[in-house]
Amino acid sequence: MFGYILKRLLATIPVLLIVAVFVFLLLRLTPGDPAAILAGDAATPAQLERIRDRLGLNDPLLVQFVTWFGQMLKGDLGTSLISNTDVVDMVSDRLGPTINIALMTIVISVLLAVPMGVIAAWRHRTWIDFAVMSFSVLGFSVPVFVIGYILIQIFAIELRWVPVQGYASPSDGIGAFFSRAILPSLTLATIYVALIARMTRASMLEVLGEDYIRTARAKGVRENVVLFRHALRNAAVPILTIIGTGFALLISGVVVTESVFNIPGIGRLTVDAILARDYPVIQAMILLTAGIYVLVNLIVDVSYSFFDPRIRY
Amino acid sequence: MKFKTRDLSTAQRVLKIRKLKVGLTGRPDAQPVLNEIDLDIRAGETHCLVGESGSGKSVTSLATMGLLPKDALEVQGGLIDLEGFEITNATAAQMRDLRAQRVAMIFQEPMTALNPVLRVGEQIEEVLNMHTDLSKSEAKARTIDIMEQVHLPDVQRVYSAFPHQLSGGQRQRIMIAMALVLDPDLLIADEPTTALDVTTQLQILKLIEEMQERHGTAVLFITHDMGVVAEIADTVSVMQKGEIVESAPIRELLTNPQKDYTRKLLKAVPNLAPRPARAVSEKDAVLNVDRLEMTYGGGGWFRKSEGVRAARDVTFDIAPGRTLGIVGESGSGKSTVARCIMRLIDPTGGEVTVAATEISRLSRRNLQSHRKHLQIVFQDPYRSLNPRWTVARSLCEGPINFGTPKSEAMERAAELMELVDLPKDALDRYPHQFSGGQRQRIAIARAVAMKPDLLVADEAVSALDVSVQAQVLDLLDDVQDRFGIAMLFITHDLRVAAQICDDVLVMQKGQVVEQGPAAAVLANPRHDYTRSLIEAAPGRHWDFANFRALERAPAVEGPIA
Amino acid sequence: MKTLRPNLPGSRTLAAALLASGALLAPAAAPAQEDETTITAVMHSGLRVLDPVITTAHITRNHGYMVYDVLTAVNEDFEPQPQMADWEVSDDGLTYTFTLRDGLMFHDGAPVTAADAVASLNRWGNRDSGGQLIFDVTESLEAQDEKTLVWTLTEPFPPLMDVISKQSAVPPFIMPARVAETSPDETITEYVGSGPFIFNEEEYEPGVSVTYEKFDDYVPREEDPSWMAGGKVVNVDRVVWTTMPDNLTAMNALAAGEIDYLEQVQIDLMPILENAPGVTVEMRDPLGYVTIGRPNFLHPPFDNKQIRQAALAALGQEQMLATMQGDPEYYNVCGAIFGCATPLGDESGSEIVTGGPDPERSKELLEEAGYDGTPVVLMAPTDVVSLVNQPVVAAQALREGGFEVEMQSMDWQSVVQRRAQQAPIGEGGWNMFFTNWMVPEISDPLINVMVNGRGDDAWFGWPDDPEIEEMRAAFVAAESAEAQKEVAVEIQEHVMDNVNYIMMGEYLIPQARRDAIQNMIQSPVPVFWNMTKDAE
Amino acid sequence: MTEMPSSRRSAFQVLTGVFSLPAGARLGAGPTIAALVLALIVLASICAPLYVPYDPLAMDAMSRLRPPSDEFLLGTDPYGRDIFSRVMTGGRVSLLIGIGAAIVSVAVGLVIGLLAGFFRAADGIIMRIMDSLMAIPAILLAIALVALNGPSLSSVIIAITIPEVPRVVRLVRSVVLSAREEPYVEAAIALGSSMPKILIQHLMPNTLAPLIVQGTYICASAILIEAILSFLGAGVSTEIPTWGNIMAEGRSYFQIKPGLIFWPGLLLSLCILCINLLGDTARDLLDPRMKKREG
Repeated sequence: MFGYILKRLLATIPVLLIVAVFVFLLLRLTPGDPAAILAGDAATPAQLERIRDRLGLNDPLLVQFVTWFGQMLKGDLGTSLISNTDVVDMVSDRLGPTINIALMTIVISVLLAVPMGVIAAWRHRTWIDFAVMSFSVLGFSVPVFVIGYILIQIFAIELRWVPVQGYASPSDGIGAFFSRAILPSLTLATIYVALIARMTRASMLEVLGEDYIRTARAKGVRENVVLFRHALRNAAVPILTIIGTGFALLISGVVVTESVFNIPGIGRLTVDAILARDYPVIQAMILLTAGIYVLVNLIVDVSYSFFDPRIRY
Repeated sequence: MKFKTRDLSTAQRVLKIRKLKVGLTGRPDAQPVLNEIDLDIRAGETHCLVGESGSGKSVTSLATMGLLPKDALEVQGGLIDLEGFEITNATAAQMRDLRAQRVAMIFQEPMTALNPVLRVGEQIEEVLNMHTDLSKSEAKARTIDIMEQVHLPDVQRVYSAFPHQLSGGQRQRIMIAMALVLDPDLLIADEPTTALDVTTQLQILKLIEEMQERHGTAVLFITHDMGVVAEIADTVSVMQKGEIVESAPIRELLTNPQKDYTRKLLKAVPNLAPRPARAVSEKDAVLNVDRLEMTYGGGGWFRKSEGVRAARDVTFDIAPGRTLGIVGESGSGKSTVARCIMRLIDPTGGEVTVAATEISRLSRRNLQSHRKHLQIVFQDPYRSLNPRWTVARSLCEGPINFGTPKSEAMERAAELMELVDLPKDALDRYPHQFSGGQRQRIAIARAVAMKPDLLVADEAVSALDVSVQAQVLDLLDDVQDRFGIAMLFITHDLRVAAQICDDVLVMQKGQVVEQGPAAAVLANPRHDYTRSLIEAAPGRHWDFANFRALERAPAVEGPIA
Repeated sequence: MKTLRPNLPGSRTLAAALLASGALLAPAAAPAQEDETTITAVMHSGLRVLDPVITTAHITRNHGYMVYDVLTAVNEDFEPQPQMADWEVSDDGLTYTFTLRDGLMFHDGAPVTAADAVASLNRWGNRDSGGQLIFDVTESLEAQDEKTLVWTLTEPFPPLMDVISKQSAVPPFIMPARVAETSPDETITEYVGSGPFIFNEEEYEPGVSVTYEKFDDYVPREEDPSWMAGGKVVNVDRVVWTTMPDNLTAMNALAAGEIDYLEQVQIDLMPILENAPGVTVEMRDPLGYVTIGRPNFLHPPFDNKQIRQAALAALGQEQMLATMQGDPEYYNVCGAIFGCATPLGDESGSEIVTGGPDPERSKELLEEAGYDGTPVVLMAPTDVVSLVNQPVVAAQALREGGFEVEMQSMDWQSVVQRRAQQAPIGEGGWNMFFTNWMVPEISDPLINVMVNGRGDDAWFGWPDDPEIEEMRAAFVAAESAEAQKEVAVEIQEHVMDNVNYIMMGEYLIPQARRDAIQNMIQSPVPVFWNMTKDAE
Repeated sequence: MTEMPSSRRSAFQVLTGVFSLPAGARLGAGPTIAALVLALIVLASICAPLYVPYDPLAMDAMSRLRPPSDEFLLGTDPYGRDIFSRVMTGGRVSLLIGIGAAIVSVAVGLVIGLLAGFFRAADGIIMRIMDSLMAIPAILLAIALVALNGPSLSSVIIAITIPEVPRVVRLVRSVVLSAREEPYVEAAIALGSSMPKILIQHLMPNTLAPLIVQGTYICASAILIEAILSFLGAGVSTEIPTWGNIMAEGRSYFQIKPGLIFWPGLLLSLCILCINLLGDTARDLLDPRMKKREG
């Protein structure tokens, strides 16, 4: 088991390395010059050149990469070209909101989606099934920000139940946190629910066709027990898988949601950084998100064995 | 051979099926799947339901359990009376109540029939929790007890094991325990031993019989294997296309079948008497296998086994026109040998010489040209032809690979269709338009099209019904005579081996335990394993094809291990 | 990282799960006490650069006025006034003597000395185009004693006070000498000023929010405040600037009372605020902004004067401004390159653009110039609200005027980077882009970088225009306001003829505040001194 | 991801399999309607130039943000451009992006996937790279890519495609890996067919059904991603109207002019809804057991 985890952790190293190289090259090829951004309107070419030198933007790519990578291994992600602040601080400040929203979203999604999927599969080809499926397809079909705006319009502006925007960390009080986190989470949840519900249904349908389900029924087991004790656990693995891979979707969603609801999370940080060509920040963020993604999926894989004894590492 | 001859006419009737009609859901006028069948089973009776695939055996059992797949099948008439209780119009709740208490069922695939994520103990106990209000401890005690009754080893451990940690036989024992824990009056066994090796099959049959005697249960036993029927049945019903064609006590049916279909069925059943061996040819061997060895290395995400020795020190050769059978139970390594010879996998040791060329170490490219010397026919007729290709294209693929012009290849294909007696127009059709037997013929034709020196038949008839099986075996025989092909015949079924092989080679756990002329090996086996195999073969004393006992009963008489 | 607070609810609940995770990861959040007054303001953009000398970004300049103080500053009549210092000019106009007033103190408690001022002026002079002009003629700049610094010139520079008192783009903010000694090419890393507010470094989140606290030891002047001059009396304890992804969100937040102040209101959206209770929409800055188009003199087609004129003819202010602003209340057709409401403002020769568009005239000019259809590469930012419209409108107008136009969309930072490229079009060059200035940033020939004609050393577009350089020299030399004005008019006419840049007119941006916010002074730069906040 | 121990299909499953119709057959009206609606939208978009009353780029400062009227069917946007004309024209580009992305990513993914699936040597490297690509959130990658080669139509399509490719590769690869175990493939080997021949003639056809399905999903999500990119300021140049950048431009007018988001949003959502529905139907019909829609 631990051997396996170790193995997997090692396996992530090349992945992250490739990501690092990829992102690094991508950025260096991107037009956009932090020096020009720093220098501002009145800058002369000479000044630009001096600033580029200072930022080390004139060194050969390889040199730049090695220096950056070396520092990164030492846990030093550099300092933002634009704001001149330490990237690690920036990120750690911004991580909280995103993680919290993401967690809340996942919890909401799973609580909603799994029962939806199970019922849809159980009542296969009935109106319930149709309703669930339509909803989930709809979830894929509406842009996140549109959903966001609609929710704001209804709950914040018309009903005034919750604030229009902003974020409060749970340490400022649960109430404050929830009132601000609920709309973003719901916004994000729509697509995630759709995804998980679909997969749950599909997976359950497959499982419900299995022999051991028939066996259970032949034993005179009650239907709810058949669904949740016998079927769901067997259907779990693909569901977990989708929760894992869907995490990428979640991150993408976060980027949008954060700018709709004005949440100071890593999503906005990254987009701003990209638009401002703030290389160290972009590199750090993409590596971080990639790392998180890989980690989440590792956790997912490991959790398989908890649901399915046949899977042992 | 002794049959059961108990008279059960006085025993109380457990199941009474009358004019039962089952058809496609919502399509009452379509060809019914069960057409007005009648069936009676009495307490303590074992009633066998035999028939070829698609004859409606399973549907009958599912109907009786009230487990017909709703969106596919429905009862369209008649009645199923279980001790005075009418099942066909019972509510879901009533049925749940009935199951496991008064009627229980065990299934063909013990692996898939047990929930892989629940401990087997729990799965048995669940029955008790559902139907009784025993306390946790009582329930457990009861479970342990029944598990002991079905002779599971080390019950405490098995209790908390997961299905995949048990052998096929043990799983089936669990299924039986689960079915009988509330000792129901009727036990339905749907091909319970088909997926098991002969030796295990024998034990399970014994177990069912034992349990039946202990609990006085009536058993509805569904099978396609006449041997099994001969071993266990009191009475037999023969099914065909959703109808019961004949129903009689076992001896009567086997000695004096009334209906043609029954006769046809029985005639097709091969018996254990070895075929008369063919003259040993002087031509030197087409295939020499020398100390062949195959070890599967570990690696791969989830393969726990580091280096399984699937085949060890296998040596034999085959002369043109002769057939060597490799027999053994699953996991004995017989298929591995076949795949090594075909170079579908690369052997880790030894030599394989085909048509005077050593091929076991040839590179893929160099191998190409030697492929035509050896061809293979696979077990599963449904997967061995590309579903997207016409028969013609499949037949021409090989020859064209070796430079035969298309037109010529087509002509050849046409001839071959005759050879395997399929209509010419079959060439333009697709595999799914054929039955399993026909597909297997096509597969054979495809192999023969290459004019190979060696034909490997890997369980080539195992997936087929007996009647079809017989035809395909004849075809192989015929082909062999015609082209003098040497044949390597892989099978787990001794009867089949007896029918077709000149020589037999018995494998166990990757090793050859005995080899020699079929007659010798089957008539007086020297190795215990071979002997146990033969002794386990059900109905081996009976010559079904001739409706009489086998005068020269193979192997030693006496109590079966 | 913040540590978990006590009194957690049952650890099984979702709430707790989130609380825990959240609290563990929550950025340090210092909750404000009830009794202190905090003003939450949404500014026009996020603060990312903290060095007001190194960039001309308005938000950074505004930050500068919060944290730092200036020696002198112009009032709303563009007249230099003493702020930190009084000054005297020798009769020959060669020696300027500044005397720091009493009570000036940095946020770290150290007194402000003449030495600090000298260091700060030097660094500024290195970056600011106006400053560079002065230092070209500077004999010496030194601190005579703690409070006095003397600036000696080699030749008279009459507008010196105007330049160092200017409000934008880079005013000479006074920093401690140790900070001011930072190379002018590197951003400062210590943010200590002597201004009315203290920069709270802990709570600073680049691009998201920045917090200022009242500097209790700040000694304001007696005079009433006027622009950056006069007494800077702070009546609130904290000022928090936050950014909002879009104007709509900000407005809703203001309407909902989640924020107190919104620096820029998108005209079209004003209806939302107008019927919101407790909110006032108003003009803070009557001068407003100008929007301009800048041709690239290095490459065809705009290396040809006649074609530049054609462009001028093809474009029309009314059309452009109306598209940007909608409501005529908030724009002002104005051909004066120094702004219509400024002392130097004059509209001579601008009819062609104020009256425009005149596609026919444009076509004629192109005809005469023998325009070969070389496409005009027009850089169009997609992500800065106040700049998206101009290129779109311009592209349309130029096409109607007979131009081939290739509008290249990109984010603003790409524009900023591309406009610095002198390379030919094929290799990442450009022909035209648009930008905005605050009127005080273009109000005279020394401040206005677009009338710089020094070729490669000139502002992006690099016109090599000796004539205009002579005129600017003449402006510098001019003794009297009248004389200056005359030169200014010449320059105006020259620019309209040579099309150094295209004045697209003035526009105004209203601000919005909760009614509780009172006594905000009128100024191009939003300032938070003098401002009061009543309990709502 | 983890391979599951796949249970052999037992008599029972075959039985039900034989008798039950393909799921699609019972979805009834759903797909039909979807197909019609989609066809309608596509047609309307393609023909847009023929019937839209105004040039979608023609601005009129004097008639900005007009309410719907006979003159302007859906009113005008902040540039005084006719929203109706823009929305209908925008459809073309959005659909183009969707279909473009789908075709490109499927084509590229198919090739790479076949190679990975068949040549063990290449497999390791290819999949590592694919994993890495998948680990980078699609949106971030796309934004960066758009920033890289400017918000032209092609670069947006590329930006959307690249993150999709790995999923296609995985799909193709898994299909190939399972198909190459099929006896008929082994038979082909025994018949001396060359690897390329087997790859193209025996294995590739297996991937088509799942690819068609995957393609529809990619098409749908591409249209969606384009919108999101525009929203984040990294979309197609506003000179080329798309549903996405019309909405993006309209975002801040949401309250005073909901039409700017509503109409393009409605068409876009409808469109994607239909494509997804058809995708599901196709999946049910073509391959009931293909349930994985890689996130």
